[in-house]
Amino acid sequence: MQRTRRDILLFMGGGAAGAVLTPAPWRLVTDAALWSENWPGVPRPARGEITARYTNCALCPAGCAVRARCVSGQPVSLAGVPSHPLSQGALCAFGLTGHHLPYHPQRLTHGPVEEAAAAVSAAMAKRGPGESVAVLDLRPGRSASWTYRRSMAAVNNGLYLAPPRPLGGAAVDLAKARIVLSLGAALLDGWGTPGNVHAARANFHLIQAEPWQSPTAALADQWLPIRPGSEPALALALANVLNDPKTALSEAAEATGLTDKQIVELAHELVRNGPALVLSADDLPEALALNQALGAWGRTLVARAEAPVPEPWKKAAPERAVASVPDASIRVLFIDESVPGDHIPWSAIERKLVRDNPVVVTFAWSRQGYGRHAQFALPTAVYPELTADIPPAIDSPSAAFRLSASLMAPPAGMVDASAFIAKAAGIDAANALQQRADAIHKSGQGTLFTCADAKSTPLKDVKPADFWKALNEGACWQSGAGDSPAHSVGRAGAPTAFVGPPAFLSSPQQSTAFPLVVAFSGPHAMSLASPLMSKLYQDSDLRLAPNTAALHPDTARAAGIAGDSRALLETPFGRCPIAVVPDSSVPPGMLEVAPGPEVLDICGADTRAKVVAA
Amino acid sequence: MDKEFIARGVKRCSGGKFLLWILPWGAMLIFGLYCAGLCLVKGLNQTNMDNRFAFGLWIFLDLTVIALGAGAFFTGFLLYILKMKELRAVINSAVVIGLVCYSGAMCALAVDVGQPLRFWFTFWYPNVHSMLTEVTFCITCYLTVLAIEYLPIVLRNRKLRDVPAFLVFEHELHKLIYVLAGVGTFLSFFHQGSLGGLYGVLRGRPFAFREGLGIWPSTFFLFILSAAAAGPSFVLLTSWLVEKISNKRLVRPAVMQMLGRISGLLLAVYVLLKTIDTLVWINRTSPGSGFPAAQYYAWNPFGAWILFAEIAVFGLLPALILLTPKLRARTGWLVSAAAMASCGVALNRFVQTVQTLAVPTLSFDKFMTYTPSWQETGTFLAVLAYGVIVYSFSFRYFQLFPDERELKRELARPEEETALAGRY
Amino acid sequence: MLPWNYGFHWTTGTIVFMGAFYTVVAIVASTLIDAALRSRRDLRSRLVERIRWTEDFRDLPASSRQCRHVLTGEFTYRECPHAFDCRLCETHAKLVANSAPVPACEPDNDIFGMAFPLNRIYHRGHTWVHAEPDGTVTVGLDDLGRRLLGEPDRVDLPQPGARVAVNGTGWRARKRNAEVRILSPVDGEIVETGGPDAPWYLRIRPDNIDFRNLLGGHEIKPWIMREMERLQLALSGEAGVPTLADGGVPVPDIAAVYPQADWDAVCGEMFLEG
Amino acid sequence: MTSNREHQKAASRYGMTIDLDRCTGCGACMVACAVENNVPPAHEGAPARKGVTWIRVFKVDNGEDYPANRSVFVPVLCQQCGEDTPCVHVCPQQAVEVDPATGIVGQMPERCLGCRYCMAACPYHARYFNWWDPQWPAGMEKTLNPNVAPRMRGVVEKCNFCHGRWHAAKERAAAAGKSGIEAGDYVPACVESCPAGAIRFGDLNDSSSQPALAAKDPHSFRLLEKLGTEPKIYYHSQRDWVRQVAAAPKPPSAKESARG
Repeated sequence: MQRTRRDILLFMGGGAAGAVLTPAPWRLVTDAALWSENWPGVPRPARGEITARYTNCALCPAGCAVRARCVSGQPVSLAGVPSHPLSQGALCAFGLTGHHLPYHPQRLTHGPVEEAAAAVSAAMAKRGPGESVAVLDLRPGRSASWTYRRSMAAVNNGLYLAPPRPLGGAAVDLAKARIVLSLGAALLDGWGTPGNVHAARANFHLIQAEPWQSPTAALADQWLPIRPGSEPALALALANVLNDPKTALSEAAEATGLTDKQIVELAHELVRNGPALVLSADDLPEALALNQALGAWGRTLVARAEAPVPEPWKKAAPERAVASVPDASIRVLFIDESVPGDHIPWSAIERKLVRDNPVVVTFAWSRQGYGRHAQFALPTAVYPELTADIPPAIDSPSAAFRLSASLMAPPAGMVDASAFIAKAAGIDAANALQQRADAIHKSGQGTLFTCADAKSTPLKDVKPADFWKALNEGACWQSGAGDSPAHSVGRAGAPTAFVGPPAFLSSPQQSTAFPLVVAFSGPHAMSLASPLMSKLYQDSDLRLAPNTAALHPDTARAAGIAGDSRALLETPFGRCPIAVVPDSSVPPGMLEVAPGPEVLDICGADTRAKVVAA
Repeated sequence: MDKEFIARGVKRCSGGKFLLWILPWGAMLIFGLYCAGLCLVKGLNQTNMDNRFAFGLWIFLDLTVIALGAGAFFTGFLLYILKMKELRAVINSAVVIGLVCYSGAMCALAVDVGQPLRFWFTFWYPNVHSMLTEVTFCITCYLTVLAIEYLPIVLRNRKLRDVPAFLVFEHELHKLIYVLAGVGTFLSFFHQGSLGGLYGVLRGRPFAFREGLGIWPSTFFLFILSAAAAGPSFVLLTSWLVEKISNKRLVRPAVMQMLGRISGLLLAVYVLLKTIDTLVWINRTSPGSGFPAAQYYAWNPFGAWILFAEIAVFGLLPALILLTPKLRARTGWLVSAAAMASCGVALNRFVQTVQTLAVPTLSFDKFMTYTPSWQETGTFLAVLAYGVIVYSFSFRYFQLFPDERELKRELARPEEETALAGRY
Repeated sequence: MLPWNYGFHWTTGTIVFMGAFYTVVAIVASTLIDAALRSRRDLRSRLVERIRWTEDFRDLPASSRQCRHVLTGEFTYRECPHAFDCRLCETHAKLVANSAPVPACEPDNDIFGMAFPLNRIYHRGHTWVHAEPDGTVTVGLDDLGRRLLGEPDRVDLPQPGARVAVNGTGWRARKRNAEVRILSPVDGEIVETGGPDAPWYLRIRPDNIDFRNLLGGHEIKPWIMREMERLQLALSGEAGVPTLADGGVPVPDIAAVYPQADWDAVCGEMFLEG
Repeated sequence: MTSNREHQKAASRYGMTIDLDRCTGCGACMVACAVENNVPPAHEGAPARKGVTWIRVFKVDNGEDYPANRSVFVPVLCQQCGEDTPCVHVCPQQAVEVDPATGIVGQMPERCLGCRYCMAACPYHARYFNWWDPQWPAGMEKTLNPNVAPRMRGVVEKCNFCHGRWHAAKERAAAAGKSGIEAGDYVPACVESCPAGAIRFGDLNDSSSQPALAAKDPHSFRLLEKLGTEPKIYYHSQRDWVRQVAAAPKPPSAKESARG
């Protein structure tokens, strides 16, 4: 029969109508919902081969072992390594987000390298008498530190400066302790190796003597809320009670706000439930004295062991404290802050520099460090880009050697601090790490823990090449218990007697000028951590935001500050603006402050401060 | 210029004067649209709402205007279903009010959701257990119905009706209007209720949670009742306002009082049930979920006064006034009572939305306060301005008050008497 | 929403809910469609004029909707249920049947000084009908109507051959701001058109000779008196308007006397337009 | 879809126990969660209540003034309610569902309209709205987890026990030819990351699992138990005053800590 156009149209129309009665078009509409997920500005995560790689966290001296989940080589998440002998599989908030640091908005990307080198050699050449060249190493004990010491030994009048070692460089054997008196040490909040502390926690009774209720105090078996700044007095009193039960305690009681009876009780408790251990926030000589009196030495406190070093390295400059350097004497100063370390207020450092244009070169990955004050801020690789070794943590009684192995290539133009300084000093420090590794292997002591298979093998059974390879895959070398003491640092023994009362107790006029005792809330690094840490201080109020201080409402009122507001923080070293939040859990006369770069410039160990309304 | 659009025999102000009246509202509308635009383009971060205060000014606005707009369905119900002929005098006005309120609420909602482009999801994947689904469906349908009911009012415009098609369609549609009135009543009944249910079902918010009949918490019925009570009051109030602003007599006092009486009657019943419900809640529901009711009112500024104000001051009081013929007869009392009733329902919606969210549920959570951002407020004002403008135009060009002409004449009766006296 | 959609469950809830929803949609839609179809039908069968009148009639004030038998005093108050089309009205028929034949009253050419010849019958929209010997009827404006429009500014007459319907538009007239439709008193076809100056406006061949809807004889006087009342009302409605001059004898051009009156309103009122 | 029936037919009911006597408030769980689930850093200048933290650690104190003041850290995440889950039946478009296989309350961002009704419904404030489009510092988007799609602005999200990990575990199990996921084979990021081991995870249907045991512990409690939402997160503390955090809030007689 004849088909007209009309028939065709009819057929198509009918088909369309029929189609509407089938699920097909409706399903199509439904799927449109999924298309609406594509939204401008929302990044799509890259896919790729997923691998696990191992390294050790370089963000603090603990150096916890890390398993990195990588997508085609790029680390996308970090986790601990279960059953690791040192870190027990734990990783703190900073460690968990370490892989974000290379993308930190404050990352230092380029610097005047040649200019710095030129300026340095020039300044070193025309040094006046008594003017020194110095390296400030904020993370002493690394192989790089040895390079610095060797370099400084090579130049005349060269100084190697480092922050004082806690407990005079002794190491703590938490596993042996049955009772721990912590004088404000953040034992459960970043002290030592978190995994190790938590593992040992069940076995000791924790007494936290601290003016404010820090996270540690909140979880301690016993919290002694003592007067702000009276930790030394308490330690001293306890030590004296142990040495001579008839000591008069009225002064100490007055200072701490405890009763004589409490102090005596505490002293007895420490002896009764020993082995005891005393820790303190700012490294207090009184605490050492107390440890001594408690006979902690050799039991819960041991000399810190370090992995063997090559013989030629031993010709090195001694480690000195910044304070011990005469003022206005440093002509050239290198500061290595490529890895987060201890902090010394800039004002304390500045005092040591010569008045007429000293040369200060900082090696940092972030724009927020000392670079803000130096002429030359040179960019360095940052964890997890760099490859560096991590000295044993304070709570590892045995010597240990492990690398923070590079998980990703650093961007172009990064400077290697040790190479730069060695060059300036004219010594050769190429592949120091491998030399160290060989030295260790030569000693043939200890065991090697490899992460991938979680196995420990005696070092004797490992070939040198395999050893080096393993180290670069996050393996950890540990000296065995029975091994002859490797190279050890710090004082071998304890002070025989305690000398002099703590400074601030004897200088009342200062404490009236600056009535508030500063306590840092949380680790210093908060402002230099992953942007994701904002979850802790901005998206929630778990932590104080950097450059924020918490005050007891009464203290705030006394300073003329009402509610949340801005204010000025003032210390003997200077002043800086901060945000203030009233918090009734902070004791009067104390300031809980979250450090940011500005605050750190003017606050150091046991600083006193005052807050004035902005 | 627009004379031929204005109905025969009614006075309207000059075009210029009208423009002057519209201008400020227009400005407000434009500013508001800008604010809404910001919220749509930049996202809801423009508002001061947050994860705790997930609802804010807008939801309060929606609930309130929809409650006040209930006059449309209820008047329609009384007129077309219960055949209360007198209400013909206000039905058109009521329909316009309803349309304005509902469309306004819809616009506010469109800005309020995070992904407006996905509005159709609710229809596509409806979760029939959600009160919000019920609300969305009913309101959309009812808005359509209102639009259809509005159509005749528009088509009766003097100029438009000259077009035969319009005239005829209007005529035929008007014959069937009672069907729409019925449907509208059904829909309103449900979405007003569901709006109440919205909060009543929140077992996680003991402040709002209520037990009820079957799947419907008590608030379901209370909202219907309060809306039905407030609706007529609001119609009354607007009629009075329009009379004052346009300086004309538009509605017979008898009708006004009738509205008042109906409103008062329902309000009284509402207050009674609300009181019972509150007592049950205080003594049973709330403690049952571990929340002693007294504590809610310990968080300032929302003390017990708010409960008292809601039930006694803005509920019982106006009800009594409206039910007392003597007072009802006095315009002053009548209108202020109507105003109070309207405020009462607004306050109730405020408590439901804002106080519910402000009161903490976790022991370690804080009592939250919230002040809308200027973008939010602007959007709010836009809805207001939109309403005024639409109503003004409707009043100018359409017959919102059929009695207007006769009242105009009655106004002139005295002279007429004398005039005729001369003749016999 | 649909059974083959993701997340659709055949639960009672869904069935009830969606059932209700679709029912509502169906009802609303069918209402609209029904209205549309009906209007299409109306347009087809030329009911527009009738509908327009019904609508207008509904809008008239109650006082203007009074039954003719109220004029003659048989009722005190009765609104016309048939939009002034007495041909459909049983009551009218009954009353006419029962009422005693009214004595043919003497010609009274002067009601308030206006001429209402008794050989004509009148529509309440102020038109008269006069039966011509040739079976056609002539239609014109009655005296009051003429005085209302005075000298009209414009008059639009329909073309001969066009159809007119009772109460539908007869012709259009304009006076000042008044734009009025003069209602046709009869159904029929226009044979010839006159105008304001001619003795009549339209000559119509009526479809039927059923003029029951028109007034005549003794009804005229009370009707006109009533009309004067309404005029009075309409005028007094206009603020600041004085009442009729000299005890109510309308001048040939009333509009001229009330320059400031809304003449549109007045005429609309008097010519029974909404 | 009341999960009442799900109870019986649920293959497993995953739950969690959090030991408040171990939690040091270090925040590891919060950042680990954000890393795992591609939650962006806080938006510039955003207030706390506009942030997205699937698990949020509250510092809670006993309301006393110093030195009587005592505080504890309480991690709050979606409590995975098991009985007429408040958020499920309020969602107008089935964007929230209880997975019968796992008992996990799942949120489908791609179906979410952003009406935030579920947030009003949740007594634990465990639901979060994306007030901004997610933004990462330049380059940092390279570190996003490929198993989880970042959410756009205007939708609600919340903890789903790291659903991505559950899928991965399921695939591994299937690849290994196992019938189901073995205990310990699937743990959410927060559990894995807690340095103090305060968070334990397991299947409540498996009587040997940590949560199942905790459910019977007299020192265990759940938040706002009286609401009858049957949360699957069990908290634990030996300290009596700490267990009071489970109850309804006290009227604000005691002065509030600004950082409560």
